[in-house]
This record gives sequence, C-alpha cells and structure tokens, in this order.
Amino acid sequence: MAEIHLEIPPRLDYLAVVRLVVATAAALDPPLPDSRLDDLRLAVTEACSNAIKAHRPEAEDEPVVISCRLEDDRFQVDIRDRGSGFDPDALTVLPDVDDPKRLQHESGLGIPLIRVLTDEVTFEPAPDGTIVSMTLNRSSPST
Amino acid sequence: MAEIHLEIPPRLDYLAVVRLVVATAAALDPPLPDSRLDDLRLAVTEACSNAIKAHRPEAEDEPVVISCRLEDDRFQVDIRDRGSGFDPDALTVLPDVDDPKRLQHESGLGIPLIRVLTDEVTFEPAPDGTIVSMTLNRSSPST
Amino acid sequence: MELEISDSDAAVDTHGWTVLTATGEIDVAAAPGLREQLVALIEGGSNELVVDLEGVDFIDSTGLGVLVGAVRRARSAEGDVRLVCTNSRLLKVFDVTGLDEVFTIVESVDDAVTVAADQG
Amino acid sequence: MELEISDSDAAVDTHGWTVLTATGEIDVAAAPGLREQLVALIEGGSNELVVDLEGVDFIDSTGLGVLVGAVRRARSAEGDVRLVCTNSRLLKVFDVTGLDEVFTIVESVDDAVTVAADQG
Ligand SMILES: Nc1ncnc2c1ncn2[C@@H]1O[C@H](COP(=O)(O)OP(=O)(O)O)[C@@H](O)[C@H]1O
Ligand SMILES: Nc1ncnc2c1ncn2[C@@H]1O[C@H](COP(=O)(O)OP(=O)(O)O)[C@@H](O)[C@H]1O
Repeated sequence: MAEIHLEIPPRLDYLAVVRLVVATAAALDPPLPDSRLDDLRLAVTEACSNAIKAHRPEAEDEPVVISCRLEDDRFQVDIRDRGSGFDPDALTVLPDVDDPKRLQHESGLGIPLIRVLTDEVTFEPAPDGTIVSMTLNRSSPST
Repeated sequence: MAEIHLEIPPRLDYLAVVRLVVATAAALDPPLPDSRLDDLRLAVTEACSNAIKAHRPEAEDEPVVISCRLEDDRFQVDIRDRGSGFDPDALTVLPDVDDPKRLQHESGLGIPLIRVLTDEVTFEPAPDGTIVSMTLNRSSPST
Repeated sequence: MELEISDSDAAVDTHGWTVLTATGEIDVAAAPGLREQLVALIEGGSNELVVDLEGVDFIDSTGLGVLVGAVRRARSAEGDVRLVCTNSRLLKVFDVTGLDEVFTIVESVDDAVTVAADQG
Repeated sequence: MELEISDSDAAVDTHGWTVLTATGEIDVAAAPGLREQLVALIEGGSNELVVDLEGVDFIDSTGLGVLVGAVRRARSAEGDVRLVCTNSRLLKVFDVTGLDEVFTIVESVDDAVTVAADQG
C-alpha cells in the first residue's frame, strides 16, 4: 500500500498542484479508470478549496495536508485544514433545479458535488480544524 | 515564504509526480523562468532517482521526502532518503568527451548534471540517509 | 483560463449574439475573471450570450456558480446565456449537479444562436 | 515514452538506415525499453540507426546513458547512431554534458541518412 503526502500553503493558487499530484498518483499502478480520475480531480479540488478558504489567517504558516493512500481496490485521500470546522449536515439545501429560485444560488455546490463524486466521504473535526476523507473505489463508478 | 512537502514511496514510477509537483510549484508566483524550470525538473529527477535507488529495502515503508521552499529570489528543494549515504567527492570522474573511453560509461552523469544545472548543491549525511539540497536562483541562469 | 470575445467581423454569423470563448480550467482561481467579463457584457447590454466551453477541460463549483449567476442576470434582462459543450467531462458535471436542466446546453455556436428562445 | 520503428515501406527513403522514433519522456522508467530496442536492432544487424527525438520533451541521465551505449555498440560494428533533435531543451542537456561532441546530432531524418560518415 503506497502513501503520498503533500503539504501546501493555504493558498488557492496551489490547487492546480494538488489536482496534478492526486490525479498522477491515482493514475499509477493499478490506475483508477479515466472517468474516476475526473471525479477525483473535481472532488479533491472542492475539498481543498474549502480547506484553504476555512484555514485561519493566524495559521497561515501551517500547511493544508493532503494524504493519499493507494490501495488495491480503492484510492483514499484525506484533506486536513486548520479552520473553524463546520457541520456538513446543517448546510443550506439548494432549491430544486426546476425551482426558479435555484438561480439565486451561486455557491453551495462543493459539498453536494463531493458527495456524488466519491464512494464515501466523512467530515471529521480534527484538533484545530477539519479532516475530509474521501474514498473512490477502482471499480463501479458511483455515477 | 511558501513551503511544499511531498512524501512518496521509494519507487521510480513516482518520479513523474515529483517532477510535476516541483515544476508546478516553481511556476507559481513569482515563477522561475522556463529555462530554469527545465533545469529544476532534470536536477530533481536525478537527485530523486538516486534517492529512490539508495533507499534501503528495509525502509521501504518510509518515504522519500521532497521539501520545496519558494523564496523571492530563489527556489530551494531538499530530497531526503533512507539510504547508506555516499561521498560525492569520491565518485569516478568520467573520461573527457574526446576520449574514446567516454563511450564505455553509460552511468555516472546524474551528479555532474545536478552540479551544472543548479546554482548550489550540498549532499549532507542525515541520520539514516542523505539530504541533497539544491538551490536555483530566479535570475542569472548558471548555464 | 483564457477568454476571447467574438467581434462583429467574425466569420460566423452569430445573429446578434455575443460569443465568449473560454479555454483551459475554470476553477476558483479563474472564475472571478470569467464572472467579471460576463457581468460587464450583460450590464453593457449584451444579454444574448454564448459561452463556448469546447476548449475548457475542467470546471469546479465556483465556475458553475459564475455560469448560474450569468444565466440569472441575462434572463432577468430577457436574454439568455447559452453554453456550447460536447465534452463528456463537463457534461457529467452539469448532469450530476442537475444544472443541465437549468442551462441551455447546445453542441455548436451555430446551434446556440439559432435555437428557438423557448427551448432554453 | 512510445517507440516506433520505420519499415521498408516508409514514404521517406532512408538509404538503408533504420529510423527509431521516440516520443514522450525518456527517463529512468522508460530507458530500459529504449535500451532493449536499440540493442535488439544493433544485434540484429541494423547498425546504421537514426533515433528521432523530435517528439521527446524530457531526457534524464539514464536516457543519455542508453544513447551512449547504443553509439558504442553501433560504432564498434562500423555503424553509427545518429540523433535527430532540434528541441532546445534536449540540446541543452547534450551541451552541458558534453555529449553533443560524442553524438552525431542532426536536424532531420533526411540529414541523418545523407550526411557523410566522417561527420559523425
Ligand atoms: N473544511 C471546511 N472547514 C470549515 N467550513 C467548511 C469546510 N468545508 C465546507 N465548509 C462550509 O460549508 C459551506 C458549504 O461548502 P460548499 O458546499 O463547498 O459550498 P461553497 O464553498 O460554495 O460555500 C462553506 O461555505 C463553508 O461554510
Ligand atoms: N542519495 C544517494 N545515496 C547514496 N548514494 C548515492 C546517492 N546519490 C548518488 N549516490 C551514489 O553516487 C553514484 C553516482 O550517482 P550519479 O552521478 O547520479 O550516477 P548514476 O546514478 O548513473 O550511478 C551512484 O551510483 C551512487 O552510488
């Protein structure tokens, strides 16, 4: 079982690095299928951009940490920030797509996307922040 | 000053990930010029492939660690392995290029390349291995 | 991400629609630039907009949000924003978010400027 | 890295030289495949070889070592390995290692198969 850890400054311009690392790692032996790589790239982007936005300014010298575990049957990635934490079950639910009010909402799509793109996701309070753990199985895309 | 850390399993198929991370990080604000990015990509590949080859089999669960520091005037990268160490000044010197014996040597070009591509390099024995530290200045390519 | 706006000399007749061609990645870093451009166009009176996404290979939720906002602004000015997209990667993202039912998504700029208004 | 070998039906007349076209990255992971191919060709009697590097965007010391070994083998069989390369990235690596003085580097396959032997 191989592991990769990446620590980045809490800055949005590092998101492209994160996407590259995670997708390249997941394309190694045995590779995730292409469509799952797309899911992974987007889910990781969403989780990491939330982590970077949540990271406390006082903690700007501490990194956002991305840890990947490549297992035979699945790819797992944890993203850890130094933010104030949140309750994922208490988020505003977006109006239905056929509700004209849907157009009022330009944000709030990140967590729903993570939920649909991954096979499993947990949001754990960590001392001083949050750990988002996402799992993508190699087989049977969830979508 | 931003820092990026990357930990990879000691396997040569991770070299492409390392190249990507380091070059992407160095292309961020303020970016290294393109020709220096090429120097960096190659120097890091050479140092990392030596690190991976030197890593002791018993230490296969311990990572090779790549740490980048982005400073205003230079880019620094350390590569740390769990190998047996070596004396960089005791390496075989390759024959001159106009010596027919030069063609006998298919290896031994890594360290000379690192020396010419970087502005500064040190090989420090670390507890349990080696740390290769390379610096590339943003201005004045050395080559 | 790169942006390019069609001018009136364009080879293709766009029937008065303005075509904005985006290329690259529309992520949280690029989205503000796209939003600024779209808002400027709509506030400048170009509320019939085509956003050509054929050269875009990645879009995140921030990029989607920008498109949602542009559609709202254009429609409330009796216009629309139509998306040209055949890339299955992006179509999947529109699909899983349900936004394929909110956006008008067509296969070419030509389709975008000729489909009847009520198909949106 | 991908490899392709010219066959005798090729459109370009290679004056009996065999052309091996490499694309991608020739790094420590890809080098063994390149070495195997070159050794097989030379041992099979094709000691006049052109390696077309125009599609290669990265080469490391292991890749350089494979080319050195191929040149040695070919020359000791009275042949040569000639490299087609105009990419400044790769030329710089040949330059800083001094290997530009060891290899015969030309700008096109056509040049490779027509330059006089002693220009090597
Ligand atoms: N890692 C995190 N730490 C703290 N809060 C978070 C984190 N991730 C998400 N949130 C909260 O959840 C909200 C919804 O996130 P999301 O669905 O990604 O939409 P958006 O980022 O567009 O608001 C965010 O606005 C933020 O308040
Ligand atoms: N990180 C390292 N740990 C231990 N030995 C090393 C390390 N880096 C280089 N070496 C030693 O130095 C030698 C020369 O390295 P190099 O110039 O890169 O050429 P090559 O890898 O082709 O032998 C290697 O063969 C190895 O014995």
